[in-house]
Amino acid sequence: MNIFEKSTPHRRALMQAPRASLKTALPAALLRQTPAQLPEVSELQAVRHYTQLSQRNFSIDTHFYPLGSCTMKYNPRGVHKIAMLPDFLRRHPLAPLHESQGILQCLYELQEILKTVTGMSGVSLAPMAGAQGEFAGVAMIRAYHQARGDFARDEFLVPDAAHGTNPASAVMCGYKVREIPTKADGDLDLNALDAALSSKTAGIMLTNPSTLGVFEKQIALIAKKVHEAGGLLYYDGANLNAILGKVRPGDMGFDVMHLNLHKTFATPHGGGGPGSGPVACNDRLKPYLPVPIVDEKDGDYYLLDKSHLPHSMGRLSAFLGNTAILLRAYIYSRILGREGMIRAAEFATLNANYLMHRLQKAGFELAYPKRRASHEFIITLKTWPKQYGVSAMDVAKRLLDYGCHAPTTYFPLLVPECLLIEPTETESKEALDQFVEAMIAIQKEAKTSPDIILNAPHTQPVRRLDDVKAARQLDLVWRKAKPAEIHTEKV
Amino acid sequence: MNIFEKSTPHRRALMQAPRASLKTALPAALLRQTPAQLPEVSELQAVRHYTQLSQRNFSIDTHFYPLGSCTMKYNPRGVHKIAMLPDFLRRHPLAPLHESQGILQCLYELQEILKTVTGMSGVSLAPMAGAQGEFAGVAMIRAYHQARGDFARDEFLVPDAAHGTNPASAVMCGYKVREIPTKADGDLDLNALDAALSSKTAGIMLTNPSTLGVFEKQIALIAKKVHEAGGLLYYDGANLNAILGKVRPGDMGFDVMHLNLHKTFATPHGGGGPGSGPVACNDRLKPYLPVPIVDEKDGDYYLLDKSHLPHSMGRLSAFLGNTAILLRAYIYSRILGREGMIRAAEFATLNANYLMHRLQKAGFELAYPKRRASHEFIITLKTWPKQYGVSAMDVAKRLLDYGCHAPTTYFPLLVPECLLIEPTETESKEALDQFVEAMIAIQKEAKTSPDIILNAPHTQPVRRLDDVKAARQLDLVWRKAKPAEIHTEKV
Amino acid sequence: MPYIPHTDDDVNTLLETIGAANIEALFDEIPAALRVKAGSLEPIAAGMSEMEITRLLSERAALDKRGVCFIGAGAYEHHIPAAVWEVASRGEFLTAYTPYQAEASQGTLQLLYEYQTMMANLMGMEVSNASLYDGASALAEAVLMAVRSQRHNASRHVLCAGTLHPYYRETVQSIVNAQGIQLIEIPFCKKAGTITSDCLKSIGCDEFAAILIPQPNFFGAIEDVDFLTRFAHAKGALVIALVNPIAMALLKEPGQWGDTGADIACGSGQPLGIPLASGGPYYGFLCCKQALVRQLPGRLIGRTTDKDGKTGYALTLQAREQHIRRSKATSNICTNQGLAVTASAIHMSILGFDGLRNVALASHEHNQLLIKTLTAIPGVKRVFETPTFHEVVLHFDKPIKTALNALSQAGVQGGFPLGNTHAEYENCLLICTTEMQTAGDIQHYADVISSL
Amino acid sequence: MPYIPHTDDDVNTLLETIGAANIEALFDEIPAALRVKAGSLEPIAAGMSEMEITRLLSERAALDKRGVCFIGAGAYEHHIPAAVWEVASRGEFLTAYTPYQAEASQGTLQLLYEYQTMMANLMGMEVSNASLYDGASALAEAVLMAVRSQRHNASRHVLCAGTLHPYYRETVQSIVNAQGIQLIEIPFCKKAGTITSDCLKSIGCDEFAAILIPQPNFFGAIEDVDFLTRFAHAKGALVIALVNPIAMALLKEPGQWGDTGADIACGSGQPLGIPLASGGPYYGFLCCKQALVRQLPGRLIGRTTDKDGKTGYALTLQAREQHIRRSKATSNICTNQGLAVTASAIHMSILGFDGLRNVALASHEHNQLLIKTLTAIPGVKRVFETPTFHEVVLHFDKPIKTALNALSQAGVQGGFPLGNTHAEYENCLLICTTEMQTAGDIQHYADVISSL
Ligand SMILES: Cc1ncc(COP(=O)(O)O)c(C=O)c1O
Ligand SMILES: Cc1ncc(COP(=O)(O)O)c(C=O)c1O
Repeated sequence: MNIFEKSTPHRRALMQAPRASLKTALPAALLRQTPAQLPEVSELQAVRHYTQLSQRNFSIDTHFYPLGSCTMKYNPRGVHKIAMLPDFLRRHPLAPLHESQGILQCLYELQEILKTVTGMSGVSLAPMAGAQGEFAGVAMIRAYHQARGDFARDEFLVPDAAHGTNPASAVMCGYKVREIPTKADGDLDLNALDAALSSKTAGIMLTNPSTLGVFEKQIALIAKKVHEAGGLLYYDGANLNAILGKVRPGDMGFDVMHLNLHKTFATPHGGGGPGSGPVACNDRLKPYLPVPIVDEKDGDYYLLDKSHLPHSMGRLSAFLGNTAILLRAYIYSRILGREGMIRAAEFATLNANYLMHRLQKAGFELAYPKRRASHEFIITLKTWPKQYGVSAMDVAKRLLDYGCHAPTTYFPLLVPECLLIEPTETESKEALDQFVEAMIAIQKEAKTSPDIILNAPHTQPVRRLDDVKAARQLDLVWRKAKPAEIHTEKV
Repeated sequence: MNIFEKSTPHRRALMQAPRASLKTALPAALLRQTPAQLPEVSELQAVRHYTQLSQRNFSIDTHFYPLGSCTMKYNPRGVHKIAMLPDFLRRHPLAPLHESQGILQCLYELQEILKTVTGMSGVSLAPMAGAQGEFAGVAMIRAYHQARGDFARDEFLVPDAAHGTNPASAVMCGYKVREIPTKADGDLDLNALDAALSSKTAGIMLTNPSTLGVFEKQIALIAKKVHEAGGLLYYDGANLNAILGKVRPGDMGFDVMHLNLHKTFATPHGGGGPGSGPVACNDRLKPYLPVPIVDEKDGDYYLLDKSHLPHSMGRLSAFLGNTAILLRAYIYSRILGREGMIRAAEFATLNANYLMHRLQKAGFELAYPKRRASHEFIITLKTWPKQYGVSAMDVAKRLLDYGCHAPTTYFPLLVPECLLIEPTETESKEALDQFVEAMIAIQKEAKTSPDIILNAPHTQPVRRLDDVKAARQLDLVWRKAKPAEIHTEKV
Repeated sequence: MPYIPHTDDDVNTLLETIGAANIEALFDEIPAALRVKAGSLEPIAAGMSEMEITRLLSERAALDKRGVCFIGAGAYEHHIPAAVWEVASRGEFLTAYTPYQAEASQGTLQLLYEYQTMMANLMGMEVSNASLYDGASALAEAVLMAVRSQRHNASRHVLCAGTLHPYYRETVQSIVNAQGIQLIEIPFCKKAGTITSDCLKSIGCDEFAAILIPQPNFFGAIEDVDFLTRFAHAKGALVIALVNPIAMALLKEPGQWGDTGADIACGSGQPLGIPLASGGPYYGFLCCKQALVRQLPGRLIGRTTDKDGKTGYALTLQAREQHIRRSKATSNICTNQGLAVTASAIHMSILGFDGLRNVALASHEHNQLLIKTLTAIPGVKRVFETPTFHEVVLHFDKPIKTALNALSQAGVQGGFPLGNTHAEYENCLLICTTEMQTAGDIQHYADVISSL
Repeated sequence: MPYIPHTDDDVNTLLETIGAANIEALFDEIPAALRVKAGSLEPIAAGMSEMEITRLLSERAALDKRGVCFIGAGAYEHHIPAAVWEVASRGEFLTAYTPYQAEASQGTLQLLYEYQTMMANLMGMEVSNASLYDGASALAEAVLMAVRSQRHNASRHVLCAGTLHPYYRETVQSIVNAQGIQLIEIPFCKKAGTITSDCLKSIGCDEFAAILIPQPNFFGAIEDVDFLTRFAHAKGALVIALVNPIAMALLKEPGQWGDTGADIACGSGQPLGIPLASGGPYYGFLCCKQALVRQLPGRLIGRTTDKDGKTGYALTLQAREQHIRRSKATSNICTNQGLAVTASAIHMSILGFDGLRNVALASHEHNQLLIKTLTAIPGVKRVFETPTFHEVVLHFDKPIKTALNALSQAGVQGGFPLGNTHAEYENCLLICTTEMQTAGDIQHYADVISSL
């Protein structure tokens, strides 16, 4: 039952609401005429309903969650709790500076930390997730070219392995996208790159390690080529966890990048955000960073806006981005410190390589068997549909029955029937071993009783859902008039 | 798997611990020689383990919980959150008074509120649960008699319907217990009372409404009789929710009582406490109240101890009892205010009577069909064992499958196969109706397919547990050496 | 190691299985020349224990402690029932990813579906998405969406009320400019503080794809939304409503504007249970008419059934999104503001419409009381004459800095200095009231001003 | 209505079903003469909204705000990992009742079983119960239990170290007196601050059921527990160890005292993850030898199996308890401190033994540093010479009040004035350190004292 089906007309929980006189002198024409249909439940009913709903989720706090490209590491509770201190929560974003030094110092120091780990010289915390960071970065590149009077560059290069946000962000910045293919070993096809580069090239977007789970070894050469063609390099920082303190985007030749703090810096993903996607850049692009930016003078912290940075690509939100997420990332980075960051990369990589080897030994096919795993790696079940009639999606669903969240499926698009697996550094050997055992068990099932996989999941609140119906008989908003649904929730 | 089975030798989560030098100058003979076997898990493992465990509980936040005599009403989250304010949590119990006025004012005002709702003139917040309140109250009566030089009174009267804590508390105070039987209509047998009263009678312990769910109508007469015999009356306040603002123990003739703040005042029960059981009394017994007590002078709050109250029955804990629970009760009482308290009694009673009537109509046998329900009532399944081979305990287990916590079973002891049902005021009509439907369904099952009841529960993490084995093959502490257990937790 | 469970034994076993000599070997594909130079990370301090960071950050938080807040300007302090974040912070909501595996994410999915329903109902619109980043970026997406969906109107001009929040305007511009979309500002009436019919005459742009109407507007004033909606619809343009959702419990909802309602409604969901928290995370909501649903950016949750016919929920119309459609997606948005919406859904459930209405009325009542109390002080006067909801612009005959400092000393954050964004209103404050202040707080404010 | 869901329609339907004219009619069995008189409840204020009470109580909490705490004396401020209470406060733990329905309470039951294991292991004892109210009342129960289980020793005398916390002593007395049990105090050595062999000579009581040994004792000093244990065992008495559980990560655990270990170990579980919170809720732990288990008061959780042979947990040996055995129960305790124990189990899991040991060592190190730093100041000296764990008694040559006030001004709570409980130590402070203070804090303390 949904919360509306649990509602009763005129039910109230008035201790939460102020006692207003319920009168207004405003003219009737300006006023709402009919109440909105919102839930009418007691506080207990609401608490019970949403507590029960929460139990219908997998999460890091309850399950191993090796979702590739998503870095589902432990979200420390201490970080969350500190960020929820009443004094932090109550501060208004436009509070006067002298009543804001605590938070501004945190944000300033976070900027400095991000500069250091990325090898960049400028940072703006404004973008509210990775995709907005990409947009900001590409817009900075655009502003750079235009500032130089170079209006001809209207193409952005994006590898075929790239995350969907990359081409989408480039398009939102007004660019045409050219896809660059990947070679069989997982590195970029340099011939194709050469063919694509021209005076129309504004830049290229790259992830390294790529979404294929391998480190692009030719990166220095790629940077050289793109720069020589007059383009700039954008680094998609979604995979930064793999290389923290090992190699820095700035040192690899990238001009601008974003970081996914909700991945690398462990801010909780909240069932779909909020995240935070600060952009970092080198000197060349600093003038174009989005505002506001925190600056410091004589121990006083303050905000830079367009009046200080006239060339800025602009503002990305009403205030300063997802501030309390930034605060969480700051706290996490202070707990880790420099050694801790390096350790994150090391143990994330160790776990991924271990898992990769164990699965390979168990008979699973690696997409890039000759390569080291970075913090993640890909197995392909491309033989399974023919052999067993079982797809990667079926395996994903069956994993849920074994108490593991599924890896990322069908991404990157160029590897057929792929599972992109990222265990992260905070998972124990035991958790990895259990995953391997589940995979082996499913492999056995595929051979002996594929139906059990095809009909999975069996242990979740619902069985396989009808996605086609969801799209065809679009039902986005609950309406009372709808035909009564069949209730089968009771035993 | 338990947390020890998930442990790995030498696993650490060191960001929580200070960096100590691990050296001490203390002589070796004083030191521990071998480490204690405690869990060795990461913070994530601990969080995941206990989060998963929590999901294996019924609770008010997830289920209707009509446990008679326990007043499982909604525990407002706002109350909990305020009590968890860092400044409240960090205050040391022995902090100087000038740094303690905030909390002391709350406690003082709580004392005043409790005096008013009980109709008593003195209150001590010291007892840490109902049973300790009983002990304190009976000890006060003892102190009273002894102060008068009356050492002959060594008997305490307790109705057979009383909660087990009542006789146990009287015995802990050094009294012999005499049980007084109940009449068929649920009221006390006055003839038996007359027979029991004597110059040996120190007092009587009564609940009203009694644990039979009915209001003892003869209470004024009982009070008169006991007082005339030289005894005093103790009121077990577990059922106060039923009469808040309707009738007061002090007005009924009781001399001393406790309140269960974890029932009437909605402090969460925490899977077995902490509770809080303040004692309230009339002028006669005030000198004997346990210490400390909060007092006020010219707007300054301070604590009274034995030096101020030399006749006090003494101290019951190292400090001031379950202070933060008292704080919760205070907050709750301020939110409710006087009208809210009366409403609690009214709607608790309304819900109980509604449920009683619906169940009666559905064919369930009431233990006291001629009486109003108070905030709770009893049905008896005494015909079921013979008729269907099904016991009250079986029905209790089957209710779990229907998503309802079971009512209290087999208490009070004098009603065979009883279910003591207390819905509380915070449950909606829908929740009550669902319970009735579940009971009707079980009734039908009893007739048609009793096995399903006898084998219940079917939907819980475990099936019916072997209590006899638990007691016979006592296993209270996990030891590694134990034979590997059978794991059947996977699908 | 902080948060890392590996024992020495574990490390050895893992390396053995891999066949690597040490962890460093796992990074051997990274060209040596690119590797981090020794000492590069030195500027970052060594790690701290949770105990140490808790103390440090508690001290910093205390630095920003303050009294009663009269600042609004796009972020509003309302009471949030404790249950909201206590439940929203449950690990299962907090630490889940985007619900790609629907069967293992029914909690989040059903909640988001319920949220979509609540928000659509509150706005009087047919559909709602499951969130965008914040109010300002949601407005930018609304503009992109409006232009994109105007098949019979090729204009890339969008009319924008001059009474729009200036930071919203800046944000929209940063985002839509690259796509050649131009915002045309409608100057506001200096007397009314709103867009009047006279203002429309001066625009000099007859072809436009959409109009953008804030309600209440940046100055707290209530726009004549019916008139503006009819005006735009008559020109074949779409109407984008930017509204405060709390105000919609009192003022006419977008679905009822003009004759056929606004086409798109958006705004900041912050007033619905999200703490101020220095500016975020908030969330942007975006609702529209059913006809526009395929142009709607962001996640959508649909109700469907499972193999057994049982109700369930799943992400739907994913073909609009970047992870499927890539460069042809309606937007690049991926991670959005799920947790904030989780809180909002719980918030609306606990308050119900009546609760929200009480909040709106109390905020409005306090606004009326504040105006009455402050304008009774010589030298304080209203700047605009249109009725206001819960914010108002007042002019002071003293330098704003002096007033604000005195208020700050007295534990009051007095408001937003309008001169910061509108140079011509130098000695003006934009002052906000909600249900959070008491009559005593307002009197206290007045007392401080009187004593200057 | 606050928390009450009934609509007018609901009320009518319910009353109709019952057949009552109004709610008042449901109270018609209460004799009219007893009914509350009009106005009796007037002294109680009207209700407040959550918003109002939050503001009021936040103000009160702020009144009690303070700086660095050097007070111990039975309640100790340690760092509590945030995860502890975040998980313990989950609704399923917080709002469940005592786990009477085992199948629907496996979460709480398994956790309590794990707690019993942890506590038994930390104490080096065979069994542990699932909690008592607090350390002092647990000690009282230990005394009752010891006397009860001495079948061959009819003595109702119990020896009690004079170094016991005075509030503990008072509590034990209130509780055991009624059963005719007498505490015989062993005076402590004024030089050592502990019970030495000389002290035992002066007792004049040779028959006693048990001895009660605090470790560390009230003055922070470490008792010679082996000697005292052997002494008591030689007399056929039981040994009750009252210990600080954190100290047991460093000092010899009760199970190893003397030749055969203490018989009963108890104390306050507060240092294991429970906030100071003005004194409670804390919890009392109680462990004993297996042979005494049937005399152990309080809940016990046993591991067992279900119908399918699957492991499960249930309350066991309930025949000891009041709800079954009534007047013959081992104790009257019913509701105990489940939630506090829940937090403690999570706390111990996160810290592990090494973590606890680090806490113990850091607390002890700070104690050593504090002694060194403060006694370097002229006029400050140690009172007792026995080594201490994390508390120490220092004598000042100035009035304690002056020192404490100066410290308070400087944001320091300087300690517990020993004169409050021991008149003969008027100008002495009992000062506690844990891992929470820094070396800087200790220096700050010293600076304030030096400047007096
Ligand atoms: C490789 C890659 N790039 C970009 C993104 C987009 O980041 P966000 O979801 O924060 O917008 C993601 C995350 O989903 C990603 O995995
Ligand atoms: C009637 C009655 N009396 C006394 C008690 C004892 O209260 P407590 O559990 O708080 O010790 C209870 C609670 O279980 C009870 O129901």
